[in-house]
Amino acid sequence: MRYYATLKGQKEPVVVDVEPLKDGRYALTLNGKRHEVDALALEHGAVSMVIDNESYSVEFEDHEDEVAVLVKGHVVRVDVADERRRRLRAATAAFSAEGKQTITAPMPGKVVKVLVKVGDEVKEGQGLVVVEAMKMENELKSPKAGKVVEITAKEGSAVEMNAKLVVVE
Amino acid sequence: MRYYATLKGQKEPVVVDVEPLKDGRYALTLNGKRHEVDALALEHGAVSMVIDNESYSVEFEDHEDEVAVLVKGHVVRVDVADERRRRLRAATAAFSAEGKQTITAPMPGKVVKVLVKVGDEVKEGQGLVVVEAMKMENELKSPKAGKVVEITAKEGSAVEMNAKLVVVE
Amino acid sequence: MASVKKIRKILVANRGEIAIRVMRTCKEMGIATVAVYSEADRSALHVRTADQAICVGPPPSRESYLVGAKIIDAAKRTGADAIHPGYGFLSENPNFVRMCEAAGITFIGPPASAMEAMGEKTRARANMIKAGVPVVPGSEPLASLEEGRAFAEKIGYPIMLKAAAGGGGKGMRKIEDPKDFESGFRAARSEALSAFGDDKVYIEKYLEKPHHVEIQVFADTHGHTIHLNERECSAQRRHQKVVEETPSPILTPQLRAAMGEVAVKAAKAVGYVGAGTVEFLVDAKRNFYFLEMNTRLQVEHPVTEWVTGIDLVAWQIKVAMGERLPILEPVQPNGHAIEVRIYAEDPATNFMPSPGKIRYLRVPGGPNVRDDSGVYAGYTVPNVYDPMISKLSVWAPTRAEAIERMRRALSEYVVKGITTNTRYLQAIMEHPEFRAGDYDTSFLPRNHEALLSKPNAHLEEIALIASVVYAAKRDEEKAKSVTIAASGDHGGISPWRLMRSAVRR
Amino acid sequence: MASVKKIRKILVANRGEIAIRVMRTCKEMGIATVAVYSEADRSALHVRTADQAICVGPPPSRESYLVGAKIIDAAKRTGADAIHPGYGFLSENPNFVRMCEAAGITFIGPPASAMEAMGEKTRARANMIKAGVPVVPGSEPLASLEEGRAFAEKIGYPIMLKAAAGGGGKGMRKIEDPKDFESGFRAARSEALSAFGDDKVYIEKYLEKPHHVEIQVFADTHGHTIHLNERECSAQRRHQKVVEETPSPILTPQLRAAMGEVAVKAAKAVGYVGAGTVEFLVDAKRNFYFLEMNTRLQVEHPVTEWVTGIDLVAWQIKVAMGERLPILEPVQPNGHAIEVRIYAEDPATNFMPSPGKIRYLRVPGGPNVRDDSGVYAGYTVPNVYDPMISKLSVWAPTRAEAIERMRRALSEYVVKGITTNTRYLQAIMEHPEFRAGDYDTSFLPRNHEALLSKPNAHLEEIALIASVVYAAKRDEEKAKSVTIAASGDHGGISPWRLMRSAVRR
Repeated sequence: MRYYATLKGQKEPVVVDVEPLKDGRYALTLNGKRHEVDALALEHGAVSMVIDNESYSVEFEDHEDEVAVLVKGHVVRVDVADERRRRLRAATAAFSAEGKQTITAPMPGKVVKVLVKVGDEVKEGQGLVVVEAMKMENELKSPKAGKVVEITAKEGSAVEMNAKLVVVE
Repeated sequence: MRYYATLKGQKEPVVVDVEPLKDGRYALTLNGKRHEVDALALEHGAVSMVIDNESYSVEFEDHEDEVAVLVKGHVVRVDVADERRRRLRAATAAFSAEGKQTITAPMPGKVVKVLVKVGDEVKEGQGLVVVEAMKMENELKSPKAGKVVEITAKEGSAVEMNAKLVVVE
Repeated sequence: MASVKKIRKILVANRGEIAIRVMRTCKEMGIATVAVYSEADRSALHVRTADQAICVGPPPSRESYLVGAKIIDAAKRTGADAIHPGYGFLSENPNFVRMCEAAGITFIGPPASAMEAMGEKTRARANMIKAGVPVVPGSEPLASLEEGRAFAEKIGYPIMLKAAAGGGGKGMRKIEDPKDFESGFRAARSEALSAFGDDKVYIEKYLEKPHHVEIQVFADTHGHTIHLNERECSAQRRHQKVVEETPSPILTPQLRAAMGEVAVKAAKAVGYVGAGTVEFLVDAKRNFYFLEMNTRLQVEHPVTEWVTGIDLVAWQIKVAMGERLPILEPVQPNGHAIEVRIYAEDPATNFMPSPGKIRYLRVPGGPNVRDDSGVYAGYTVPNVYDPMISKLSVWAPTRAEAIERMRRALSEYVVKGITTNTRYLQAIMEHPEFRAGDYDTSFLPRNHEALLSKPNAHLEEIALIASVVYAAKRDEEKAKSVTIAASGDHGGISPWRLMRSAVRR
Repeated sequence: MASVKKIRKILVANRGEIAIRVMRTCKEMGIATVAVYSEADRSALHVRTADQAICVGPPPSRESYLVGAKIIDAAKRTGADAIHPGYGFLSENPNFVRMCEAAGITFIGPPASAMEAMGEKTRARANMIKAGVPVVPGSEPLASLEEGRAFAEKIGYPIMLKAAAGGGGKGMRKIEDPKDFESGFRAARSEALSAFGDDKVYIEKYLEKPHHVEIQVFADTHGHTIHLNERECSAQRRHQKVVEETPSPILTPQLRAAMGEVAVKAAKAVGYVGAGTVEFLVDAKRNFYFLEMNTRLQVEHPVTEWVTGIDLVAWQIKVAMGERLPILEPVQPNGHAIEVRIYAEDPATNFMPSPGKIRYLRVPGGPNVRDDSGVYAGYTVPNVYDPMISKLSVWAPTRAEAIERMRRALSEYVVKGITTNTRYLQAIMEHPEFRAGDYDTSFLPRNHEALLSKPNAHLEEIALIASVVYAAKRDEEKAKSVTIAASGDHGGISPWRLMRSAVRR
C-alpha cells in the first residue's frame, strides 16, 4: 500500500510504502530506507510506537484532511493520502484555492479595534481586527491577499464565537 | 418518587423521597430532614454534588444490584430500589439465598495450599484455599456455612482466572 | 498587640489554581474551606475541592467574583470567619477590606490603609521617596506641557509618560525624541482621562533593558517585617510574567541584602501586614528602582516556598490569626527553583487563547517537581477567565540542574484537547541567553521567532512515519469492519473503496 | 583509582515506577535510555518513557526480566554502555554483575564480591561480626539438637530458629518454650532442606517489638564511604514496608551518628561501592543490631532525597562513571519526609491484589508532594508483577506537618477502575500510635481492624443521598430516552415501566 505524506508548508509529498508484517507490525519504506514499526494504540488517542527499537509516545488529532502528530512536545501536521484520494484532490484543487474568505471570532469576546476599512487592499497575514478574550488581545489576520468587501465587526461590541467579523475577497 | 436505600451490612432500608426542583436540583427527604442537592455529572463517572451548600466530589461504580459510592476516600456500598423493584426482590429472595456456592480464582495464580477436604463442615468465612498471585498469598474463604462437596484445586498447580476451586453446599 | 483569634473556616474568594493552592494549606491546617463560584464555574476544580460551595452570580467577574457584597454574604451564610482573596479579583481592593471589617470577618491580607498607600502610582512613588526608597527618576504630576518638556530635557531621553492615576499600560507613552514630546503628552493625557477619569500624567526615566526583580516581604501584627529573598521575573511577554526563578542569576549576596533591606523599609513605611511583594527594576549597572508593591500573594510564590521551605499561605493565615512571624532573620536560599506558567494558548498564532475541553491530562512527577493546577481531565476551560491552567515548578541544588529538571518535567506534561504553551516554555529553557542567566525584560519579545522552535528533520521523519501508520491502521480497521458487515455481494464494489469514502471527509 | 568513563546510554533492567524513576534522572543528565519489557508490558509506561525499547520475552519474570543473557543482549543491540538494575529482579545477582563485566558494560551498583559478602545470611553475619558490627545475638550453624538446646538456654527464650542458607521466612520458627525446641528444630531443618537444599539452621535471640531502622550508605571508587542518615521502616505488613519516614522519630542525634558509623563500617568491610542500605533492628532499650544489607537502591529512597536534596540515582551514575562523592561529611537532615506505597490491593479483603484497567487517575499536586508512579490513565495493571503502582511522598519542616500534608495529598489521590489502599494509608496517618512516633513492627498487624476504618454516620448519610440522586438521575435519563424513542402508542405500557425494566439487572 502506497501513501503520500506531505508535511505542512511543504509542496512535495514523501512517498511511503507500507507493508503489514505477520507479527502485527509494519514495514515502511521512505526516502530509500526501510523501518519496522510496532504501533500499539492506547486510550485517549495515544499510540506507543517503537520504530526500529526507538520508542515514541505519539498523540494524534484529526483536523480536516490533516492529522496533527504530537511527538516529543512538537506538533507536526501531515496530510496523508493514498493514490485515489490524491487524484481526487488534484481534480478538485481548482475549486477550493480562491474565493471569499470570512474571518470569524475564534471565541466569545469583545472587538477592541477594527484595523481596516471596506475597500482596503490587504496582504496575507495583515491584521484585520483585534478581539479581546480571556483578558488577552488577539489580532485576527487575513488568510489571503485581497480586498476587504464587508466588515460586520464594531469596535466595543461583544461578539459570540464564530460571529462573522470581516470578509476578504 | 420514593426510593429505598440500604447500606451494605444493614437490614433495614432508609426511605428517601426525591423531588426534582425547577432549577435542575433535587430535594431529598430522609430521616425527617430535607436536603437540597445540586448534582453535576462530570466525565469518567464523577459527580460534583453540592448538598445544602456542602461540596462533595463523588465517584460511582455499579456492582450488580449495588452502587459503590466513593466519597472522601471511603467506599460505601448502597442498594437503591424503588417500590416495584423492592416487591420483586422480596418475591425472588427465597430462590437465591441458599444452594451450592462455587469458589473460583479471582485472578490467575498458583494454588499454594488447600485447607479443607471433601466432606469437611466449614463455617462462613473459614479459609478454603490459598492462591498466590502478584507475589502475594490470598486466602479464599467460604461464603457460607456448609459442607465441602467438591475440590478442583491442586496444591502447586497454576490456575486461570475464574477457574473453579472448591464447591461448598 | 492583636490577640490570637482562631480561624476555623476560610472562604476563598477566588477560582482556578490559586483557590486550590489556598485550600490545600487550609486542609493541612485543619481549617474548613468555602468556595465561591460563578455560573461558568460550577464544574471547576475549586468547587470540588472545597468543603462548601456557594454560587455568587453570572459568568462575568464584575457580576460575581468582583461583587464584594455577594462574597461577604456567602461568608455569612456559611459561617466563614475569614476570607482569603488569592490574587486578582478583590485582593487589592481596600473597600472590600473595609466591608470585611464591618462584617466582622477577618480579611487575610494587609490593612486597607496599606493597600491605598501602594495602590495608586504617584501616591506610592511619593510615599516611597519620603521613606528613602529609590524610585525611577521622574517628575511629580505635570502642571503644563512646558514643565514636562523642561523636566524631560533635564533627565534626558528616552523618557516614559505615565498616567498618574492608573496602571496596566493605559496612558503610557515612550518618547525617544524631543520633537515627539508634545504629541505624546497630548495623547497620554487624553488616554489617561478616558481610562481613569483623570488626565494627570508624569515623567519617568526610561530604563533600557531592565531586569524585573521582586522581593517577597512578610510582616506580622507585632511590628516585625522581614524579607524572604528575591524572584527574578524578567521573562515577560506583554508585561505578563512567563518564567520566574529564585535566586536571581544576577544578584550578588550584597545586592540581595540591599534590596531586601529597602523592600522591608517600603513595607514598614505603609504599615504593611501579611505577604507582599516589592517589585524593582534593576538596570545594567545593577542600580535598582522601586516599581510597585503588590499587596497580596503573588502567582510565582512557589519558587520562594521551594528555596525557603516555608508555606507562605500558612504564614498568611497565622499572621491573620495574630501570631508572630516564626523567624525574624533573613533566610539563606537553599538551592534553586524555577516556575513556568502553563497557559491554554497557542504561541504560534500570536498566543491566541485556546479554551475548550481537556480530553486527557498527565502531569509530571518524580523528584522535586510541583504542579499547581486548577484543572482536571474532562474539564472544560471556560473562555471568560484567565487562560492560565497550571503552574509548574521545580527545585534542584543548582540553577543548571533546575533547568534540566524543568526540561524533563515539561517533556512529561501532556494536555490533549486544547493547545498549551509547553513547547514554547521548553524552548525558553533551551535558549542560550536564558541558560546564561543574564536575560532582561526584552528577552522574550526579542527572541519570539526563535522560541517558536521547529522540530528537526529526524522528528519530522518520525511524524511522517507515525502519520502513515496511523492512516494505514485506520484504513485496515475500516476494511475489516466493512468486510464483516458486507459478508457477500456488493455489486462489484470492493470493500476497500467503500471504506475509503467513509473515512475521508 | 578508576578513571572517569562517560556513560552515554543506560539500559534500565527493570519495570514500573523504578524504571521511570531512573529514566527521569537520565533525561536530566542528558543520558539516553533503553527500556526492556516482557510481552505483558508492551503498554507499560516505562516503554513509553524510554528512548529505545527492546522486548525480552514472555510475561513470567524468570523468562524475561530475570534472564541476564537477554538483558545483556538488549544492551549490546542498542549500544548501551551501562545497565541500571533498579531493585528486585537482577539487582542483587552477582553472576549478572560478572556477565556485565565480561560484556564490557558498566553495572551501576556494587562489585559482585560485595554482593556475595552480603547476600547470604550466615556469611553476612560472620563478616559483620568480624568487622565489629553488632548483630542479633545468635549461634553458628548448629551441629546438633543438644548444642542448640544449650545455646537457647544460655541466651534465653523466646528464640528464633533460622535457615543458614536462605531468607524470606522459609525455615524460620519462633520458639517460646524450651519444651517446643525439639519439634521446632526438626521442622525448621526439614523446611530449610526443602527450600534451600541445605538443612543447616542457627539460633537468633528473638527481639520483642523491634523497630526497623535502616541507614543509607554511599561509597565511591576512591575509597570514600559516607552515610546519608536513616529511614524508619517499622510500618510493615507481612515483612513488607508500607510507610517509611526520615528522620526516625525514635533516633537521637547520638544514636544516628552511632548507627551511621557502624553502617559505614559494614559497607567498608565488604568493599562496597555505590548506593546501599544497612538494615538494623532497634530494641526498646535502643540497642541496635545488624539485620542485613541491601546492595542496591531501596524503594523508599525518595524520603532521603527529600531531606538531603541529593538525587541518589544521579550519584549512582556518577559513581559508576568513576567520579568522587561530592561530599564526605554526614548531611544534616533538613525537615521531615514520609513515603507511602500505593498498592493495587483491597485491604478489606485481606489485601487481595486488584489488577485491572485504571479508568481514571488524578495524582496529588501542590507544595512538597512527590508522586513516583509507574502507571497512567487507561493502563491495565497486569496480574503477573508486584501490585505497587506508585509511591507518594511528602516533605514538611516538621513531622507533624508532614503527616498533615500526607493526609491532604492522599485525599487528592483518585484511582478508578481498580481498588487501592489509599484509605488504609490515610488511616495509618490518622492513628494515634503512628502520630506519636514510637511505633514498632507490630504496629500494623496489631491494629489491622482499626485501620480498616469505616465512614462515620454523616458520611454514610451523604452516600445514601448521593446514591439515590444517582439512581434518580439515571431513571430520569432512561425515561427521557424512552419517551423520545416511543413517540406515540405503546399499547398502554407507560414509558416509566419500560425504562425500569431496562435499567435494572
